[in-house]
Amino acid sequence: MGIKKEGIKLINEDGLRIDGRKPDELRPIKIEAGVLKRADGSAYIEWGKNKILVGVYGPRELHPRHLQDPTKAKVQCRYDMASFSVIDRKRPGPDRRSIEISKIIGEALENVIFTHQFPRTSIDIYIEVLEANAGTRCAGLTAASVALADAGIPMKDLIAAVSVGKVDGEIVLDLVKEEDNYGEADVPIGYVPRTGEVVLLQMDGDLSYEEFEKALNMGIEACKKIYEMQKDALKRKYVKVATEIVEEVE
Amino acid sequence: MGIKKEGIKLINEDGLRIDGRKPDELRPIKIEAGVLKRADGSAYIEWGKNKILVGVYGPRELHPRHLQDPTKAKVQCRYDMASFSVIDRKRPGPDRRSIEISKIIGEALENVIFTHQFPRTSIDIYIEVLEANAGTRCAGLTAASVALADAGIPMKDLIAAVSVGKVDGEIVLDLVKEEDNYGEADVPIGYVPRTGEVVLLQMDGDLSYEEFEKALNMGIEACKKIYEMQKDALKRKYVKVATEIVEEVE
Amino acid sequence: MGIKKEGIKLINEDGLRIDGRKPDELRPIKIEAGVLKRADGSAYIEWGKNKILVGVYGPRELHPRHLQDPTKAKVQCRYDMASFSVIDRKRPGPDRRSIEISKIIGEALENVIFTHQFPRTSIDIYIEVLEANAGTRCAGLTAASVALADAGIPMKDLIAAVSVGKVDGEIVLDLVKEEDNYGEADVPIGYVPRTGEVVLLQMDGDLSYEEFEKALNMGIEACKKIYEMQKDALKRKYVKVATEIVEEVE
Amino acid sequence: MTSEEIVSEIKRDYINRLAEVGRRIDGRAFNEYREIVVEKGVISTAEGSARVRIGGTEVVVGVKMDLGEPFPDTPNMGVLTTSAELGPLASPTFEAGPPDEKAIELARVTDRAIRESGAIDLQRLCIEEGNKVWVLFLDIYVLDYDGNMFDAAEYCALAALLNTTVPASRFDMGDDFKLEVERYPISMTFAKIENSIVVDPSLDEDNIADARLTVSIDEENRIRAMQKGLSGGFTVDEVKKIINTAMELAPKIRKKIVEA
Amino acid sequence: MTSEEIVSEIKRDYINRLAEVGRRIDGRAFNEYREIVVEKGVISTAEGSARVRIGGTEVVVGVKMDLGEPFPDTPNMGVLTTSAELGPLASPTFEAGPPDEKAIELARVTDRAIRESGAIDLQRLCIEEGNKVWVLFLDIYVLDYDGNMFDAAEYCALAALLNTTVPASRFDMGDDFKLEVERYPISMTFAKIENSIVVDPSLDEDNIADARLTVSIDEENRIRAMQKGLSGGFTVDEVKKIINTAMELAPKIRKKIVEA
Amino acid sequence: MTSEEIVSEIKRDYINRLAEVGRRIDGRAFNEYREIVVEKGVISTAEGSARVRIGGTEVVVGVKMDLGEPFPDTPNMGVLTTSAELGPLASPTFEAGPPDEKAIELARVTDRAIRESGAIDLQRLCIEEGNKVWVLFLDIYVLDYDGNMFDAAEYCALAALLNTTVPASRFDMGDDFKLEVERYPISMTFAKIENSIVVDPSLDEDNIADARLTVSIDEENRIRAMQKGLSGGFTVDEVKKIINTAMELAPKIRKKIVEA
Repeated sequence: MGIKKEGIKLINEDGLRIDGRKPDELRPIKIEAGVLKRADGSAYIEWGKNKILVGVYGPRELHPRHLQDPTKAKVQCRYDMASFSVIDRKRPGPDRRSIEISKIIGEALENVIFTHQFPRTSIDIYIEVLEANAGTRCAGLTAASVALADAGIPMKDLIAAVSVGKVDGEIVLDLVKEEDNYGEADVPIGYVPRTGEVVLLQMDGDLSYEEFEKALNMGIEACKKIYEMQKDALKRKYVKVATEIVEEVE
Repeated sequence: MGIKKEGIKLINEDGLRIDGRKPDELRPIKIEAGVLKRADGSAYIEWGKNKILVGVYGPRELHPRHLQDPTKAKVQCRYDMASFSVIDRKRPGPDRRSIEISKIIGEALENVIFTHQFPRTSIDIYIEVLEANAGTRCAGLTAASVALADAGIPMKDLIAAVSVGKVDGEIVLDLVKEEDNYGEADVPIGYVPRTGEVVLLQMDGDLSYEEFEKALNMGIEACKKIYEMQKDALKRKYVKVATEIVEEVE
Repeated sequence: MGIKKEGIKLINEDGLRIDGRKPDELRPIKIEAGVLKRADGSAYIEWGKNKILVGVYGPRELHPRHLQDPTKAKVQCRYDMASFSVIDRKRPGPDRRSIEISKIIGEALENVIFTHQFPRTSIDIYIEVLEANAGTRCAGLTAASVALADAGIPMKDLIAAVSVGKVDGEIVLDLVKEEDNYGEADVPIGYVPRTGEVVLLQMDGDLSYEEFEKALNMGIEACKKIYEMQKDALKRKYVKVATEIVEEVE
Repeated sequence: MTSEEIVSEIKRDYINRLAEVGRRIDGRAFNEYREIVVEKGVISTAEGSARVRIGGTEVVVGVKMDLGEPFPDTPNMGVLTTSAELGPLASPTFEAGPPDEKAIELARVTDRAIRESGAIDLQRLCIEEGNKVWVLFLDIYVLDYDGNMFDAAEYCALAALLNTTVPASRFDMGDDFKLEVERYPISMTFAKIENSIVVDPSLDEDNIADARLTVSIDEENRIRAMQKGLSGGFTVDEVKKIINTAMELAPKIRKKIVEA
Repeated sequence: MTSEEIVSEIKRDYINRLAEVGRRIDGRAFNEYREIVVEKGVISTAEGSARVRIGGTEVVVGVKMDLGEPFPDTPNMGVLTTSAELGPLASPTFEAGPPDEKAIELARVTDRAIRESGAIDLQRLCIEEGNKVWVLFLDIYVLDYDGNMFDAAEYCALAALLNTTVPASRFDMGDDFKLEVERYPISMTFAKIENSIVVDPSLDEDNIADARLTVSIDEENRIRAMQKGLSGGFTVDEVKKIINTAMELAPKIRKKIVEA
Repeated sequence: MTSEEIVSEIKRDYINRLAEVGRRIDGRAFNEYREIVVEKGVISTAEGSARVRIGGTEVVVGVKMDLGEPFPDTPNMGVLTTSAELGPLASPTFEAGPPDEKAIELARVTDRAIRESGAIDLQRLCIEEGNKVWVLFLDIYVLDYDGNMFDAAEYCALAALLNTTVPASRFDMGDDFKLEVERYPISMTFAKIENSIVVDPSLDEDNIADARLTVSIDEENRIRAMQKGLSGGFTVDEVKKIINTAMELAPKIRKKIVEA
C-alpha cells in the first residue's frame, strides 16, 4: 500500500470508482486455454489491462536427480514480469518480489494437483506477465489453473483468485493500479470452490476485523464467478479441439 | 596495516596501550560451548568486543557426490561477518576477504581433525561474526575448535589462536581495532599445543627478524593460556550436561 | 562498424592503408605450436599487434555426467580477453560479446574435429587474448586449430580465418583497429581448405552483393596463405620434438 | 523411504493422534507460545539491535543506517531495506549462499509487518526532499532454527528498532537521536496440522504442517499484514478463528517486547 | 540411444529423403515462409511493442525508453540496448535463468541487424551532447519456439520500433514524438540439411540442421548483417545462392511488417 | 583408488625417499629455484606489463590505470586493486568461471606483498584529495601452472609495476610519467613434504605438500608479508629456518627482476 496523497479521490459521490466500477464489480476478464504450441498446457488471460501468458510443462523427469521427491511431483512455479510490462522498465529476471510470488502461487497450486500420482517428476508452471496493472498474482494464479487443466494434469479443482482492498475507507473488489498505489489495504485471495478452502491469502495495510471479514466474503463471491469463466475457457478449448478433430475426420 | 596518522599515540608513557593493557596482555575472553540447539556442536566467544558464534555440522554425507573424497572427510569452513558487525555496514554474503579467511581457517582445522575416519563426508564449520573489533579470524578459529570438540568430532588437539602485532615500534599481543588500523604489523597465529605446530600464520607490515621472533614467541605463550580457557569451556559444558542428566535421573 | 568520422582518411592517394599495407595484404603473422607445458595442446599467435594464447584439453571425461553426449565429444570453447588487452580496461570474465564469439568459434571447430570417435568426453579450447587489435576472433580460431592439432586430436583439416572489410569504399583484407572502428563493413571468415567450406561467417555494415562477393573471395585466398603458416608452425614443432628426441637418444 | 522419512512419518502420526485428544507434542496448549526471551542492544557496532529466542529458535537483528537518495516516487521518505540470512549454522537444511526463496519470504513478510503498520514514519527519515534521506537497513540473522522463525524475526526486528539511535553525528548531521517507533505490530504464526491449528509451531510441527498463516496485529487491534504459506488451505472459519486468537495473544507479547 | 534420439534419427532420415525429391516435411517449397502474422501496439505500458508469429513461433518485443548518459566514444548518440529472453514456457529445452549463449546470440544478431543497417538514427536520440541521451531498450521475449526464432525476433523488433513513441513528456522533455525508423532491414534464415537448403526452418528442421545462415537485407537490396551458426559449413556457391534468395524474399516480408 | 590417486601415492613415496637422502625429484638442492625468466613490457595496451616464467609456470601481469575516487578513509591515497585469474588453459584442474578461493588467495597474498611493503607510494597517486585519484589495476593471469604460482605472480606483479607509465596524457592530466616503485619485496614460497622443506615447489611437490609458507622480504631484509597454507603445520624452528633461507635467497632474485 502506498502513501495516500492528499486530494486524490478514488471513489466519487455516486459511489463509483475511478474506472467507473461499482465497489464489488470485477474488471472485464477474458481467458483463453491452449494458446501455446510447445507447452503441454497453456492459458492467456486479459484481466483489465493485465495481460498474462502461462505455459505448463510436466509431469516430466526432474533434474538434477537428488532434487526428486520419491513420493510426489514437485510443483515449481516461476512468475516473471516482462521488462516492458510496467511503466518504469523492470530489469529482466527474477527480483525478490517475483521470487516470493512464485513461491506462494506454487504452494497454492500444489494444493489442487494430485502430486502423488507422479513421484520423481516436476510440474513446471511459467507465468509471464506481459502487461501489468495491479492484481497480476491473482490473475496469474487464475490462468495457471486453467493451463494446468489444459495440460491434462489431474487436479481436484481449479483455483480462482482475486484481490480485495480498501479504498477511501471502503472495501472494494479487484483493485486497479491507482487503487493499489493509494489505497489503504490489499488482500489477494486464492480460493478452491469445491473444498471451500482459501489457499492463497496475503494482506497488507490496515483493516479492522469486520472490514477483513467483509473483504474475505466479497473475494470469495467473486472467485465463484471467476471459476465459471475458467470452466468456460476450458469448455471452449475442448469444443474447438473436438471440432477440429471432427473436421479432420470428415 | 593502515597508515600511521601523525600524533596518534597508541602506547602511553607508562607503557600501557589505549585500552590500558600491558603489551603482552590479552583482552578478556569468554568462551561457552554448546550454545546452539540444532547444530551438532557449537561455541560462542566474546573476546574483547568481538562476538562470534560457531556452529558445526558433521560428519555428514557430502553433496554433490563427485565432490566426495573416498579417503577422508572434507573440512569446509565458512567465515561470515554479519552486516551490522562493523560500523560501515557490510553487504551480506561472502567477499574476497572472508573467502580467504574461510580457506585458511578451514586448512588449519583440518590439521587437528581425524578426517580419515570419515571418508566421503563433510565436516562443516560456520563462523558468524556478530560484532567485530580486530582479531576475528583468531577468535573464530579458537571458538571453532571448541565447537568441533562439542560436536564430538575426533581431534588430535584444539587450536588456540591469537594475533600479535607491532604498535608504536613495540611488539604487543592481541591488537584492538585502533592498533590494527594504525599499527605497523599484524601476525595472526594459530597453534596446536600438543604438537607445538603453527597451523595458521599470516603477517603483514614491517618486522625485523628479531621482532618477528619475539612476536611468534609472545603469540605462542598466549595461545597456551587461551588453550586452557578452551578446555575450561568444554569442561563447564560437560559438567552442565552431566548435572542435567543426574537431575533427570533423580 | 563505428561511425565514420569526417576527415579521417583510411586509404591514401597511393592506395595504401594507414599502416602502409596494400588492400589485399595481411598483417605479419607468427604462429608457434606447443608453447604451454600443462595443456594437451597449445599455440601462440602474434597477428599484427594481436597476441593470443590457446590451450586445449581433451578428449577428457565430461562433468557433470548428464551433459555427456553418448554419441560424440562435446566441443567447448571459451574465448576470453585479458583485462589489459585493450586500452580501456575490460572487467575480467565473460561478457556478451565473448560469449557469442566463444559459441561461433566452438561451432566452427566442431566442423573439423572427429567428435564421434570420443563419445561422452569434452574437448575444451581456451583462447586467451593478451593483446587485441581487431581480428581477434579470426586469429583465435586460426591458433585454436593449430592447438587442437598439437594436442593430437583427430581432425579432417585445420581452419584458417581472416576478416575482410570495407574501408573508404574499398574492400580490404585483415582490418586493423582504426579500420574496424571507422570502416563501413566487417566480414570475419573461417575456411576449411580441404573441403572448401565456410564454417565461420559473420557480417555487419553495408555491402552490395558484388562487394560481398569480392570480400568473400579475397578472404578465402588469404585463408589459403594462413593455412600454410599453420602447417609450418606444426612442422616446426614436430621437427623440434624430433630433434629433442634424437638428442636425448644420442 | 529413507530412515529420515520414516521418522517424519511416525512423528506425523504421533502429533496427529495427540492433536485428536487436544494435546501438543511438547505439552503446550494450542494457543500457547513457548518462552519468549528478548534482549535489546546486544551489538554495539549496530545503530540498534536485539536478540530474540522463542524456545530453541534464535534470531539477531541489527539496524544500520546510512545516508542515501529517496526513491523517485517517494521523494520525502526515508528508505527501509529488510534482508534475512538463514545462517547455515541454524539448521542442517539451510545452505550457505545468497538468500533463497525461504529467506526472501521471511524478509518480505517481516518487512511488510513493520512497513504496512507504519511502525516507522519514513517521512521523519527524510533530510532533504528528493535528495537526501536516511536509509535504514534491517538485517535479520536466523542463528538457530527450532520452528516459527517468522514470529522470532518480527519480534526481533521490532525490538531492534525500539533500540535504535540514528547516528546523525557520525554523518555530520547534528546530534544523534532515538528512532521513534510509531506502531507496535505483533506477528503471530499458526500452523494447521490435519484438523488442528496451533500457534507458534515447534520445529516438529513446522516440518509436518499442512498450512501456515501469519497475522500481524497492531496495538489498536487492527490487522496490518497476513501471509499464508504451504500448500494446505484454510476454511473461512479457520481464518477468522486464527485472527481472533491472534488478537487475544498480541497484547501480552507486545508488552514483553516493548518492555525488554 | 534414448527414444527421443531414435525419433530424431528417424525424422532426420525422413526429412532427408523428402529433400532428395524436392519436398519439405510440412509441404512448403524450399524458399517458402510459413504464415507471418504481425501485430503492433500490443502492450500499452511499452513505448512501442509488437507480437510476431511465424508458424507456431511467437515473439513479443517491447521498447522502453529512459534518459541516460551516452557512451564516452559516441557522445552525440543515444544508446540502443537489446536483450533476449528465451522464456521457459516457449520450449521444454529452454531453462529459467539468466540469458544463456543462445539468448545472447539471438539478442546480438537482432541488435546488429537493427544497428548496422542504421534503422535508428541514434544521433536523433541525443539530447545534450556528452551528457544526456535517450536510452532505448529493445527487449525480445520468445514465448513459443517452433523453429526460426532469429527471423521472428528481428521482424518483431522492427515492428516494435515502427510502433514506438518517444515518451518525452513523461520526462519533462517536451512533447512525445514518433521514433523515426530510417531503414527496414529484413533478416532471413536458411538451414542446410544434408545437401538441401531451406528458408524459415521449422522446429524439426532447426533440430536437425547442419548449418544455419541468417542474412539481413535492407530496402536498397544491400547486405547489412550476416550470422552463420552450427557446425556445418557452406560452400561459396551456397552462400551466394542464399543471398540471392534472401534478396528476392525480402520486399514482400518487409511490406507485411511495415504495413501491419 | 583411481589410477590418478595411485600415481600420486607412488610419487609421494618416491619424493619422500629422495628427500631422506637429501635430494629432490628434479635434482635441485632444497634451497634452489628453477630457472626464472623475466620479460617486461610485453603488452602494449597495458600501462605496464611483464611475463615471468619459473620453470614451466608462466604468469602475465598487466597494469591498467584509470581515474576514480579515493576510499573515504584514505582520501589522499590512490587505489590499488589486485585480481588473479587462474586461466583454465593453465591446468586441467582450473575451471572457467569467477575467481575461486585459490585465485582469491593468490590475488590477496600478492596484493599484501606489494601493498604492505610500500612498493607503491599510494599518496603519489592522489590527484585531488578526497575527490580524484589514480586507480591502479594489477591483473594477474596464470597461463601455465607447473607449481609455485605465488612467487611467479609476485615477481611478475613487481616487474609489471617497474615497467609502468602513468597514462596521464590520455586523461588530460598532463604528461605521462613513470610510476615510482619504492620498495622491492620478494616473495619466496617453501613447501613442507613430510620432514623436508623445499623452496620453489615444482608441480609434483606442490601436489603432495603438507604445508606451504610464503615469506616476503624487502631490500632492507625486513619481513613484509607471510602466508601459511595447507593443513600441515610448521614448528617454530622450521619457521625461523625458512625466514633465514628467504633472506639469503632474496637479493639474487630481486636483482634479476629489477634488471630484467
